[in-house]
Amino acid sequence: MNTALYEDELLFLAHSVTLEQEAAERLYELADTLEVHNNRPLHALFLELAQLSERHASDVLAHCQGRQLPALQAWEYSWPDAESPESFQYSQVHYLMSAEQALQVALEVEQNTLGFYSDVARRTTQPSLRQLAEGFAREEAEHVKAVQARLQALQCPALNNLDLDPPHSPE
Amino acid sequence: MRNLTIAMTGSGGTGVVALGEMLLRAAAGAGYYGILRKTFGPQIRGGESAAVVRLGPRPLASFCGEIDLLLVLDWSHFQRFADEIPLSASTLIIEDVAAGARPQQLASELLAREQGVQVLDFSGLAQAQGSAHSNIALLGYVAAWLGCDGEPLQSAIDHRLHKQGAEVVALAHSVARAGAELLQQAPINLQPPDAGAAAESPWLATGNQLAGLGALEAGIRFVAAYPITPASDALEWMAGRIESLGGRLVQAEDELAAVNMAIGAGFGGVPAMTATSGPGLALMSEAMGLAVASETPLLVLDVMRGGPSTGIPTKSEQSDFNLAVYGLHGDAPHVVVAALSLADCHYSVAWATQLASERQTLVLVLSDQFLGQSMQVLPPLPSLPFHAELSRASLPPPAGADYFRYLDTDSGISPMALPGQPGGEYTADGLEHSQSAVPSARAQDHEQQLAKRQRKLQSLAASTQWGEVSALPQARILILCWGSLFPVALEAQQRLQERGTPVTVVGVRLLAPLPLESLLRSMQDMAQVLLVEQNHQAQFAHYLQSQLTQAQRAGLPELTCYSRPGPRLFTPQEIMQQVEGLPRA
Amino acid sequence: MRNLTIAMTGSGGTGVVALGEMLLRAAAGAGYYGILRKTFGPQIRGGESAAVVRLGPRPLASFCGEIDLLLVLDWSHFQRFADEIPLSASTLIIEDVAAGARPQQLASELLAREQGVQVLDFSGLAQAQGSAHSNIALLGYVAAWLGCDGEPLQSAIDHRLHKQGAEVVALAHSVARAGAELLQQAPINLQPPDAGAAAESPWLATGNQLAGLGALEAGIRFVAAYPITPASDALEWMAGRIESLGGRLVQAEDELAAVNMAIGAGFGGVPAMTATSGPGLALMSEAMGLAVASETPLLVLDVMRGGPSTGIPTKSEQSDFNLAVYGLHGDAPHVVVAALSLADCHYSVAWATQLASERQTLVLVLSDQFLGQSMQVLPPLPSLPFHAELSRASLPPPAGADYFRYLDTDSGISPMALPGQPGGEYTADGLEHSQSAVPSARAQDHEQQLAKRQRKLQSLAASTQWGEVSALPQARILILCWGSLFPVALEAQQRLQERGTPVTVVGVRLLAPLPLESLLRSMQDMAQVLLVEQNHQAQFAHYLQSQLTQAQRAGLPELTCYSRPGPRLFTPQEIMQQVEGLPRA
Amino acid sequence: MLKAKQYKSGVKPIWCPGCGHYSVLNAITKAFAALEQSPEQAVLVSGIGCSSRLPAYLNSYGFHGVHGRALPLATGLKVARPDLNVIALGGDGDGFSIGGNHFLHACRRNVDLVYVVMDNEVYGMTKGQASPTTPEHWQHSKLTPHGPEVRPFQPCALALAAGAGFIARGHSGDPNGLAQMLFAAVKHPGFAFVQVLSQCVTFCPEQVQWKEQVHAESVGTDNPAEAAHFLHSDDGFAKGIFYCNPRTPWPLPHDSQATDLREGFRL
Amino acid sequence: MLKAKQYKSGVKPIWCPGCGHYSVLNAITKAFAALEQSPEQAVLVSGIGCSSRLPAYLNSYGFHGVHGRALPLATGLKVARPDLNVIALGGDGDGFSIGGNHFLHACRRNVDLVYVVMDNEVYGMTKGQASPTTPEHWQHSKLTPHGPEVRPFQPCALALAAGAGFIARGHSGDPNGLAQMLFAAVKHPGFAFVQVLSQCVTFCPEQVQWKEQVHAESVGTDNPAEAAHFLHSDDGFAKGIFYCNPRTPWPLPHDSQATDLREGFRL
Ligand SMILES: Cc1ncc(C[n+]2csc(CCOP(=O)(O)OP(=O)(O)O)c2C)c(N)n1
Ligand SMILES: Cc1ncc(C[n+]2csc(CCOP(=O)(O)OP(=O)(O)O)c2C)c(N)n1
Ligand code: SF4
Ligand code: SF4
Ligand SMILES: [Mg+2]
Ligand SMILES: [Mg+2]
Repeated sequence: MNTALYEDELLFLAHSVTLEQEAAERLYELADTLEVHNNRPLHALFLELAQLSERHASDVLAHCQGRQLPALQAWEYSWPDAESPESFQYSQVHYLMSAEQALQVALEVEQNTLGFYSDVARRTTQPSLRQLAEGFAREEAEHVKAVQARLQALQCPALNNLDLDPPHSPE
Repeated sequence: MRNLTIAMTGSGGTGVVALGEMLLRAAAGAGYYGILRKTFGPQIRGGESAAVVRLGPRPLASFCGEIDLLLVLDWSHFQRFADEIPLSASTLIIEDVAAGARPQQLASELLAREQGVQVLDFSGLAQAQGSAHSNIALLGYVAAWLGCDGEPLQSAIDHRLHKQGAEVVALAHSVARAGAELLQQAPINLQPPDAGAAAESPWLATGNQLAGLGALEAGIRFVAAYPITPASDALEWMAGRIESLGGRLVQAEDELAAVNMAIGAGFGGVPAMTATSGPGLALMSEAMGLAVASETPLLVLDVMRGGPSTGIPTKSEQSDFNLAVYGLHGDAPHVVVAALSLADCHYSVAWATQLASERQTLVLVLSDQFLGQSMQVLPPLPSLPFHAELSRASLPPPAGADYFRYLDTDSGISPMALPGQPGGEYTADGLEHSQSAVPSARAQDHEQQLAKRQRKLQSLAASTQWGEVSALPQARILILCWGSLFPVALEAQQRLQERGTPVTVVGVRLLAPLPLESLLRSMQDMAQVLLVEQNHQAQFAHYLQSQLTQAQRAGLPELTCYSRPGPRLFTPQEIMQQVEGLPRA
Repeated sequence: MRNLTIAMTGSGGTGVVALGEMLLRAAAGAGYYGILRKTFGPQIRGGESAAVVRLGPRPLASFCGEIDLLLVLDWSHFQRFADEIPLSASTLIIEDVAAGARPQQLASELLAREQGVQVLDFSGLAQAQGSAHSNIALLGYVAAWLGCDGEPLQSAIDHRLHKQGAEVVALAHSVARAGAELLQQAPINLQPPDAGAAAESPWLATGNQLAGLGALEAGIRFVAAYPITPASDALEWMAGRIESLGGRLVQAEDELAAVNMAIGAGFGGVPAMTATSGPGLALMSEAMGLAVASETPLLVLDVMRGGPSTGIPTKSEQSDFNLAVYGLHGDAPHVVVAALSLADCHYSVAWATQLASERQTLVLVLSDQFLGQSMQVLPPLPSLPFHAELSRASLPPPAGADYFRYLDTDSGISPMALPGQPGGEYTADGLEHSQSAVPSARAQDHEQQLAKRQRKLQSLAASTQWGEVSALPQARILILCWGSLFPVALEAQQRLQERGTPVTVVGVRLLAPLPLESLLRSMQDMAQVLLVEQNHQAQFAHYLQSQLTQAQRAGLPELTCYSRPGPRLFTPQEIMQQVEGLPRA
Repeated sequence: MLKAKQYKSGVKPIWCPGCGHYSVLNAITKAFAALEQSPEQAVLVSGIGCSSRLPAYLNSYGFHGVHGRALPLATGLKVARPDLNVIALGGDGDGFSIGGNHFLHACRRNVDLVYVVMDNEVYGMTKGQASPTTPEHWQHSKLTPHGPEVRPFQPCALALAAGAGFIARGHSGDPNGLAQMLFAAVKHPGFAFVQVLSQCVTFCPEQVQWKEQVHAESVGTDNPAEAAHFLHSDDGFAKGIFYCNPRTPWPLPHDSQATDLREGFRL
Repeated sequence: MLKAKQYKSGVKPIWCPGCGHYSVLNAITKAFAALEQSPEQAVLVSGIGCSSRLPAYLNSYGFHGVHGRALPLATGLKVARPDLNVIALGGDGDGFSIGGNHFLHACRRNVDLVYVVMDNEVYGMTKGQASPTTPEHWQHSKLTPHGPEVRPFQPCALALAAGAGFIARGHSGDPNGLAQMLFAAVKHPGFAFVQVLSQCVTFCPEQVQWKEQVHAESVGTDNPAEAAHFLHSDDGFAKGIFYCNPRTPWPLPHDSQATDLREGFRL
């Protein structure tokens, strides 16, 4: 991981903006996907999560007002993993996914993000950057709680949901 | 004799396809005959899907336009099936509470109907038992109404779920039971179809499987495969069985390889085939010509789908006729056979297997997505007298004597030596050749071989297998069709008779060489001939015209052609409408 | 108006083919028109070979059955050409002393003829000058007889040999002179053909070259090539020229690649083609369907040879008709054009080039080995009004507006955007699609697009280019033909008229969609129609029948079909014989 | 300048949720954003398969051709229209089974194209039969119940032997790295081959484990013998640009004067 | 026991005098003699080309198929009739251009066949166009007047990358050496590929020089990485068995009990 991120506030902000925007984009995309695959509850859930992410993104953007963020190519970001921590990995999605499974992944994602912000806050030597990162981390901790709350609120016991329908061959 | 058609819709994942299959199996267990058709959206999984099951006391080989009962697990994108599940004012609709919003356009129509929509809580029933499978609850409910919710239903569930373990099966049984019990509180306001006395252990099979059975039983011992919808499952069915017969299936790198592999095996004396659909058949054209010129037995099964090009891969159409009959370069006579029903996939393919070996040439069998992928309950099929074994007559003389691989015999069939036979050595060739298999560009050799290759097929036109005739004595109207439209036409015939219009139906099995005399005989005393087929250009109709002399044609009754493309299923109703629209003679 | 046919035979190394070419060129220089055909044994080099040159005062586009003069450098395997060089009692034969033994069977016949065999020492003449080229001596001798042994002969020799250096050329000139001088001592007992006033700088060309010219002049700027006899030389001719026009030729790895490359270029808006023969055409079938479904302009030239399979690659036949017209899977209407003469290779290909772009589809041009590889002296061809440039009408609307690539227009032709145009972005597809180019399996979209693709071709049937009619006012017999048989039929017409039997000849250029109205009009007042074609199965004749309604057919005169395969050249004589054998109406 | 997501068309993918191909789609849009690609100047050309459905999901031009023929289609287009950015793509079945010959010859011919193969070691679209890259003993297809029992195809080693000048392997789990690779591939003059491990969750759910198996390699060399050595000992999960050795793309320019086409016909 | 010449049929070759293919024919008869091959148990399968005319010149069974498809034809035959000795053969155009895909997949599939390619770097039969192995700057074809301008195909390197277990190169100028190679190739279990430099005197007269250029190499190894290294630095004129690494040929035997085909249809 590129350590410049720990010292450069603008670079950090660029990361934060992208992280939240990509999260929103990905969640919208998943919502679309599940809509195409007729998983209506999950379509709705992902839409909701996407809207939430979009709000986070505009919150972060608010911090950048008037500042010229560096323009980075997709691969110039320094994420701890291959993708930004807010990104749902495609391979974690299934067409018969339950709300519980989706929220579990969402939780993991929020926790990763929290980890990302906390890590920057811990490592930076710049006080203003630390303050910023700690602020983001606090907000993120709220998200984590929110997702946890939603998970708990899920009343439904896990149902046996074997996939009975065979895949089909369109071409 | 009451038949009934039940449609089920939902999205993939709601198990509507599984529902259809289990329902058909359970019904079969209780003495029903029936047929099942599945339909999907473009997604590989989880797309909107539908199953249509038709049940009745006699074997059913076709569908009809009327839906009697519609079971809805999920309304999403129901509109996409509008063509395939046409609702009428009398369609009874039962929906699950969780089925979601009714399609806007439909909603108002539904409310205005005489029959309302019955909403029941199948998902609740399932959930109460810890299961997400509202389809199983629904299955129990409908099975109870059909009277097959006892052992037949249980074994249908077992058959489908036994690989998932005892717990899953037990849960399903109990959800189904809950569904069945619901019938008492919420009876279905429709009389169930009549059940018959189904045959001793009836069969459940798709046309593709039966094609595979016909091939293996008639002696196919080599299959070259390249997957393509809707032919793959015929290949897959054989893949699991051919080795136990001492044969082999090779998955080829493409269709060019597949067809050439089959030719190689055929040259070696091992009855061989490949199966494909339109795009693959097009790729095989060049090598099919090689089979013709080199006189190598070759069986190709074409399970037709919507064309042209990639077209509509999952829907049925009869539009590869032209390619199958005419699609080789040069003068390349060969045999084309069309399967006339699901059961006839067995018969046609078995016959074709024998023909390929017997006539040492390319035999193409046309099936289609409807035949190939629909599933039918049918009486056990008889064993057939067809076998690919080369007759002794076609062996070469003993070593030493002169052997002419391409000898110009009266029958047109020449003795075919097989590698390993001493004295029979020759080089098979796609170049024009003399009788002794040496390449030749001479007019005399060319004309001799062209004529020989045509002659050896001509006698086929008189074979009793040329087609099926369902004649009614007073009929003055003939419905002429080929392939999968035959059962549809038969049903139209029956209904027309009920309305007082007797018609005769002819289904042509042998498309090339065309059994012209038989056809002329069947048209002879008719006032009208209606030709039906499922493609845009009326391909068979034009072919038929092309084969008639001016005099023959002049002697014929008026020939009307009703031809339209897929993907809409052909129904008896539309044929009846055509018959009723014919100018009175 | 005397034409004369001179045949030359020898083995590969005796230079008999070069002799034929130089003779034609020299004769052309002296005001003769003529046509040359070469024939080879199966060897690549040194095999027996023959050249046939026909000369006369007017453009000659066909051969006839009679050989007036046979020049023999080598008798080896003469029998192999028996079909192509039929001798008659009046054939004058001149042989070189070193020609070897006369073929046994022939020898006795020759001795019994009225005309003897004149033996001359051409090899001696050549050897006397230190040359092995008896053919050049023979060339001088015949040229002198034709009266073209001056400048025309010299420049023909120069044209042929200049790359070999001045010494070789000089020696050839002097050997030729010696040959010419021999004529004084040994005159040819035959009157030379009439020379005419040939056009100002006549052309010498093969049909393949003229096809290439038509393509490039009409705007083809991309060629994908895979070599195959007899199409390769069309490709080779273009290869040397297309770059100077800013275009490109790619040698592909196979025909599948070739046709797809051409489709790719056509999608990019660059007029594109490929050329092949039967086996290659068969391989292209699948992708040709893609051009139809995706509505991409594509021109495919099929130079037909003997079939089926590898068949007789070096001989002419019209047996790819079925494959060309019917050989695609699904309902795939497309255009098929046949070149009616060598010169018409230019016209037909140029027209086809325009059609492909204009109708956004596959246009197949049928030529054959006879047209493609014969060499003709002909008047310079006019520039043609055909060009592939897309008309403005087919451009998409400006960015922002809704753009439907597959819009269902009245004409059936939809606006075609080209990559690079903003606002026109779409994905071309072989899957069935909606007007907006999105894949669709709905019946309504399928029917709409099928109908649109057919409709956009229908108006073509009325185009003035549909065919050529050579009518005689009192004719009551029609000779109907297509492709390379047209010039043969024209010659039959002329000879029949001389014998007092006026006939009308129609050559069909547009095979699909079939110009039925024009055809019916031409048959209207006839008592008899004779259809001639060069294949075994009477492919066009059957097609024609298939397109006629019962009523149309009933109204027609009797239709007789004379159809036979290659490799024998079709002659005016055999057509005349057929006409004379027609039952008198 | 467009953002990545602005390169998408409105058409919603039919891919199964979880399919690796989504991520390839995103990587392409990211590479396009970085390239400042104008949509109308790019053409995506594909064959048939789940992966080959991709072109419709971008707002560039596209051609969804027939099975196995993406490369010749793309070759014809690029040679005829050198001004366009032409990207061929498809699946392992499309590219290595039926399309294998075109793959070899495209590597040799070196036209300035990018070829992306979304390799899921299976025929997704036709319900999970073995493809050339399927492991020898994978027994989940009814067509080959004992497994293909044939050695898997080595796309990168073959590309090298066939003469490709740019050879890379990416993973759908790393769309940013993949975007970077695609960026480099587009910039590379001549034919550039990118194999992408892109899981099929429906027929090979085991492939979600790939993210644990891939490992980045920085072998990038321009020496064919070295690259051959590496690729012949590769475990199939190395990720990176393995070989990059640019040469002038085909077609080479030639001097050619205007010719009178009719000249040669005159006597 | 038959002598070499007793394996010839009476049909006289149409090849040009001086053509390298004569010598390949002789080498085959010599190998047959050494193998004590009974003629009726051998089948020679070819495509189209001068080289592909060979089967008719032997008194074994033969199949002169269509262009480029010798290998699938041979594969079908051998799988169906494992008792036969099946030898596929043809030219460089037939095998590497139109037949390239089958070549790759035959190498992978490892059916017990021998495949002999008579490589003259040209399409002889169709009058001398460039083939995949034609040198980049060979300008003697009218179809490619500037030369193919494409790197020649490396048959042995590709065979290796594709998974062939026996890879050798011979020269028509050395029919005895070639006979020995063919003998070894027939004995090798699984797919064996033999490239033969076989001059076309008509369209590439320069190839008569090959006899000065070939040099014997005794690299024979069973290590793919080593072989790859060698073949990627090869000048194309090395002669010898480069790689030999037998594995069990396809199809592998399976236990399979007799099945009642009709069983599964009963309810
Ligand atoms: C000529 C032809 N043969 C076969 C098919 C059937 N087919 C469609 S897609 C496909 C395989 C696709 O596999 P792959 O390219 O790996 O793509 P994936 O679906 O795995 O992304 C096949 C065999 C076809 N459409 N056309
Ligand atoms: C489908 C098809 N395409 C093209 C041809 C024409 N053709 C015949 S042989 C040949 C090339 C032969 O070259 P090669 O295999 O190298 O054999 P050689 O003659 O050099 O021995 C070609 C292109 C054909 N017969 N069939
Ligand atoms: S079947 Fe496999 S490859 Fe196709 S969309 Fe689904 S996951 Fe992707
Ligand atoms: S053309 Fe070449 S390959 Fe063909 S026979 Fe002659 S020398 Fe041999
Ligand atoms: Mg795949
Ligand atoms: Mg060669």
